[in-house]
Amino acid sequence: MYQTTYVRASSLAEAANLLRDNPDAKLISGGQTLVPTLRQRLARASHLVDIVHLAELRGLTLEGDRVVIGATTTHAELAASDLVRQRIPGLAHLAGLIGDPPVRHLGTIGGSIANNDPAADYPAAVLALNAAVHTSRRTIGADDFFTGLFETALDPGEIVVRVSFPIPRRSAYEKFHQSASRFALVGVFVAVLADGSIRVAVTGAGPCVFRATSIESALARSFTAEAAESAAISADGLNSDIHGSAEFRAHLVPVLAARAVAQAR
Amino acid sequence: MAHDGIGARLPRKEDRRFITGAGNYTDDIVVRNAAHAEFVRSPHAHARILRIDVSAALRAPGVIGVLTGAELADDKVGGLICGWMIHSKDGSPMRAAPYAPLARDVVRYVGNPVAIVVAETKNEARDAAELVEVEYEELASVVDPAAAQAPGAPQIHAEAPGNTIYQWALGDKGAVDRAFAGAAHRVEVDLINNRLVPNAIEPRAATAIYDRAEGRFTLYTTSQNPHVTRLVLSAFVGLAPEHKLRVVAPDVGGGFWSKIFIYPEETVCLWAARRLGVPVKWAADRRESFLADAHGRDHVTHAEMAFDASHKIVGLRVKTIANLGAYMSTFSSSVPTYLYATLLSGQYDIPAIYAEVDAVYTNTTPVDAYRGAGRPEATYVVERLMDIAARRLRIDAAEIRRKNFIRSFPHQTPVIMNYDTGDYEASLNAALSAARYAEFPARRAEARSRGKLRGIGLSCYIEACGLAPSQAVGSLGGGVGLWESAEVRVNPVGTIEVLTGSHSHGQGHETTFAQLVAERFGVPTDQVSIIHGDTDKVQFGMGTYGSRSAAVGMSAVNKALERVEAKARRIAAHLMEAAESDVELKGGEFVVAGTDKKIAFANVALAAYTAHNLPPGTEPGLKEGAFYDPVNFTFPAGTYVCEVEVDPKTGAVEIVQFTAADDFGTIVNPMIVEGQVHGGLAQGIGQALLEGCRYDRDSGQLVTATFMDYAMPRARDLVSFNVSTTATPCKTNPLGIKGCGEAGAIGSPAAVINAIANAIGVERIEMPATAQRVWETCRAAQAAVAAQ
Amino acid sequence: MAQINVKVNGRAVSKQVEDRTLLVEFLRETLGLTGTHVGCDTGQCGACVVHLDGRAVKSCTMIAAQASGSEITTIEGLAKGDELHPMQAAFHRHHALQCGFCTPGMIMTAVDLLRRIPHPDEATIRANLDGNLCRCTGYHNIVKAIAAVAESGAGV
Amino acid sequence: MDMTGTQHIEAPRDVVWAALNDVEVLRQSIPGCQSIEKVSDTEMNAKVTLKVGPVKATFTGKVTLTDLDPPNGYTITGEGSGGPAGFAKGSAVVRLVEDTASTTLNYEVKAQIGGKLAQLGSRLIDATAKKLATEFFEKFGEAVAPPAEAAAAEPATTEKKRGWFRRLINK
Repeated sequence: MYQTTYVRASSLAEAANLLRDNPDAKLISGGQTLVPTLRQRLARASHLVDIVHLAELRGLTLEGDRVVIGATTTHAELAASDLVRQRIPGLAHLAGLIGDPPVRHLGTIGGSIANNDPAADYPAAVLALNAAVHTSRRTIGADDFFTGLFETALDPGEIVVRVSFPIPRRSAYEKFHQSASRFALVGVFVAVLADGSIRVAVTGAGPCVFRATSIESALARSFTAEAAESAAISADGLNSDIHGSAEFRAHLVPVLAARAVAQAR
Repeated sequence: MAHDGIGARLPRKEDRRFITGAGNYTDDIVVRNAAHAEFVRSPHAHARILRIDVSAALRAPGVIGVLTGAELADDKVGGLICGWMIHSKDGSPMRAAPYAPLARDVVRYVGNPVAIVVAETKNEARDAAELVEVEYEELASVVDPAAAQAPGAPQIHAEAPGNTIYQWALGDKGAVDRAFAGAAHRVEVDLINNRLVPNAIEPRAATAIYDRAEGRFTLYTTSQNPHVTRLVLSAFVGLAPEHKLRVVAPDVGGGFWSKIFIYPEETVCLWAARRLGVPVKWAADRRESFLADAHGRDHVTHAEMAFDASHKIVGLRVKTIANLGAYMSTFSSSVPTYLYATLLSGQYDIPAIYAEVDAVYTNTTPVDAYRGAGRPEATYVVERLMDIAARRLRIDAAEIRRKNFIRSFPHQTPVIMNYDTGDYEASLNAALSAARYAEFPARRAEARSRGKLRGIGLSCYIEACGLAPSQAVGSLGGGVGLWESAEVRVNPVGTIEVLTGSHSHGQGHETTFAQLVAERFGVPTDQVSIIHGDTDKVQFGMGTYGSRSAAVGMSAVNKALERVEAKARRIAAHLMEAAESDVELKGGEFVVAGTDKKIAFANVALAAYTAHNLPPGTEPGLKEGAFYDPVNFTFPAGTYVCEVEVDPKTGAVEIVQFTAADDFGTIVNPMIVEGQVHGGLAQGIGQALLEGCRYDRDSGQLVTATFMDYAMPRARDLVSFNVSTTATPCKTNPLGIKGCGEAGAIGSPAAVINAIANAIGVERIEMPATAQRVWETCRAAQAAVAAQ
Repeated sequence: MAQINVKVNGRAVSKQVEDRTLLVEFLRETLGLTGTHVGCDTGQCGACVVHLDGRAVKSCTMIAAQASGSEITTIEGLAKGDELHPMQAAFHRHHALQCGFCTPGMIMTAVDLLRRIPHPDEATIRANLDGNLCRCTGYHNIVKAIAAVAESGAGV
Repeated sequence: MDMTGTQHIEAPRDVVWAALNDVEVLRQSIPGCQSIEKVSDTEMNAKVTLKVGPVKATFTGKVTLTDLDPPNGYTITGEGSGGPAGFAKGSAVVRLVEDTASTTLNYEVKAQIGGKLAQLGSRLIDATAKKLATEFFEKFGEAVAPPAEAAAAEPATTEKKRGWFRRLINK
């Protein structure tokens, strides 16, 4: 790791100021992606601004018809939360599939969605559930949040504060693990929202999480595993690497969607 | 007294330090004023070094020195060696090119060390290493062994035209040709034995110290054979004569052969410690382990088997290209030859075998032995062929094997080996019954109702262990003898220290070797300590690999124990005024047969040291040494049965049952032996399902250089194994031990692949059988069925 | 430089280290607690697992400064004097270790598992070892040892 | 990794060809370009900073133009060393097809990375190369023929950022 200066932010404003004044400063919450990257010297951080201790980023609450999750909520906390398990079982299940237990004890939802790794799990839930991302400056809808490979709508210095999930009628997540990293080779989140609309989000398969509209339409006609599995996904533009070709990923999307439909509750 | 001799399931004596965090691994050792090393490595697969500028690095904070191949050459530090001479078919010696610890003119693989940076702290060394500027002129590279010999392929070493190191052959070509000509059936297969990275969880590390006053080096290092390391560094690299070089291998976190070889990094650290006048400490990070530890396997093979009308094998023909990487590592030449082709007879009576092996250089990390070393590759060839033959000839996979088993011993194969003993039918029957083989069809049908394809696969492996009779090794080109040494020191109070040239890095020698002493002398194991891994303590040894420690190392201990016992008996007889021939050692006491006269072993020891009353002409003390040179290899063998379920929609393979029935001869500690089998199985199953080292064909870049891309078997990838043993004690060593360390890795890949092929109903699927590969195979199989 | 105030194995420790110091480096190099190991650089192998405020974490995937203010338990702090923790005893009894290098992290993960899930089935045990690699044992006896502790109810 | 793509540009072929040889246009088009200096008509020295997620590396190297076939196309090659991170190479064979007042630019890209980047980032090579190539030709298209409506009217929106991968996924 290169030299850096660690700062434990005492407020969101202080963190934002540090980021504004130091273009090479980086936020650190769980650090489960950032620290290995820094260890490999693939990035430098003039400052590491730790926001994990900020009270305003904590919390896991029911607010009307939404579950609101503080940005520094760890995967383990979310997976174990009775509230989430009861209201959005697919989300709790997803959180319990991320990484491994020690990673889940530190990794946070805010860090994960801000990083927007193409194979991360959370983006699929945020997009499928049509969550709202509340930042230090504004609220960004899920459809607008994830913009590309490791890219989000977040502006420099903008910090994710909490993520607000509307409680769906049903949800489920199916993940096909990449066998080495245990990231998603393909992950499919299926949600039936309160208004009955169906959203299917796919991670791992493309350069960025995306909605599988062909599966959504098929499920709108018939919310069955067979309908999901019969929908075709084109391999064009999907990821291809040593772990899976674009064709294999394209094939897995409807297969996993069908399994998610069967699991959805 | 609890039985803790041979055969006892004794929990390990060494465990306590490991479970409490008190282990003493190389990187745990603190040396005052030690500086830290970082290696600058080639980012290119093949390039000419035009210029190295170390000036900026030298100015960086904390830097003590930056050294390159030029300085290494100035100091006349020799190159690394490959210690086994192989001759080609035409009689010419293998074309081994020089292997400089730091590349000077040309780099030949990604990760090839170019310079060492030594600084006060690890981070300073890493900071400074980034400031070493190396200008390269990129050259074309080749990483695929099958492409390395092609006309126009990039030339890696001037010494090896066509990148061919040797073209070796074993067996009677004419006999095989005749057998094939007259055969009723022939089957053939093309196989790739996938390249693996050993990945012991402890990365390699070294701490090198030079004592200027004494002119003496000490090297703490992650080694499976410290004496061989010392021998090579002394006699070939020429860093110091042996008496001026102490090599210590403390607790070592797994090896699987990868910590046998004498590598550039340890060598350079030792030299840098003298040149820079500071102790130098280095520990690889995992990415470096991927780049710099010798890889394993990497064979491309075409094999054919011929059968007569009654399904008896009449001939086997094998052609293999073995990738040895960019330089020839310590034992690399022997792996695809004498550790491979000599096992191609498997458990079968095959009258004629002919194997040709071409070894090639490529622009990849050097390849050497990895758990099993040649024998897994041989088993894979034979057992894949047997399965394909069973399928083609429409007979049961177990039956075709049974029909061809060797049934009388000793058995001379057409490929050098002489099997002393075995009962292959017994292990096959044990495995089939434990695996409920007969009931498999019902399980398959049940799985089908769940949409899963269930398959079962067998593998009847044999290996040659107990490496190895020195004279035989020498006649085949080996540069060293493969005996083992031991010394037994009985202290005046009767406690015993056993010094062995074997090295434990997980095998549990501190327990099993003590069990041997307990067995012979009736001394509790807690009064025995096993000392190993330090050239200042143990006079010489050949180390631990090839499942040799029990069969060879323990036989040496046994020999020394016999000598101790003989002297102790002489003293005991004298003390009890009895004839030596009437005195026997029983339960820790010497007794005079037919009388109640007895004396405790400890009292005899005390008498030996007080020396007040010894038989005339007897020297004081009780300490004996021995060297044991095996007269033959040992031949562990067994049958593995793997059962899988394939999800045809995703290609996911689940191992649902794995059964092993092994014949290891005499077993010292069944608990430890089972552990060895479990670990070997995990590595073999890993090879079959998950692990595959990949280079980019165009650029020669290593693209599986972390655990993010190289899939290591995890707990959830495996099942609880169903292991058992049958026994035909080895006839060529005094303890009847055959060895157990590698069997799991040798026998299992074929069992897994045979099971998957059986599930899908195809002949061929490559390792690793990843989800994508399995899915594609399922799809092709379905398409083929649909087309019919 | 960062000021690190932590309680390690019950002992308060206060040290200044470079900000870039990893927690595992702090434990091994600054405090000499070499029972915690480093087996990879990408957070997969789990040889470095320690407990941070009672939860298993990878000490190589955290800088020491992040841990300041916390309580840390390493493998060295698990036994009560000469009395082994039940998980340590089970690893010994069931031969759940060979080379011992992954063992400290494996034991710390196993203890954490049984604190969260006192009675896991075999599949749950295996799934909870996703973050710990062992190259020697094939996990067979590790799973057995953890199951035995769970059965005895002595896990916590 | 290999990929092909097409960029439609509302400008005549001669204008596009000239822009392909214009250092200033290249500077605006190369993603993360910090500086570019002309050494000759066909060779430039460049410094480029690439950021992919948490990874950030600065490459110094050169851009060369070969197989010049005015005004039909050329091959543009960039190769640079990212110091300890490794190195990256990319080339694009560019063919211009005139279509009355506009031009269709077809490209065929090859990319390669080496050293630490390849060892650690193999899963991202393809996606990153596609992203960079698409960005390069999009920016190039915009530089040659800015969209008709005033660019200022459109804020730096999410929609715009989404452009490149939407096109790739196009679901």
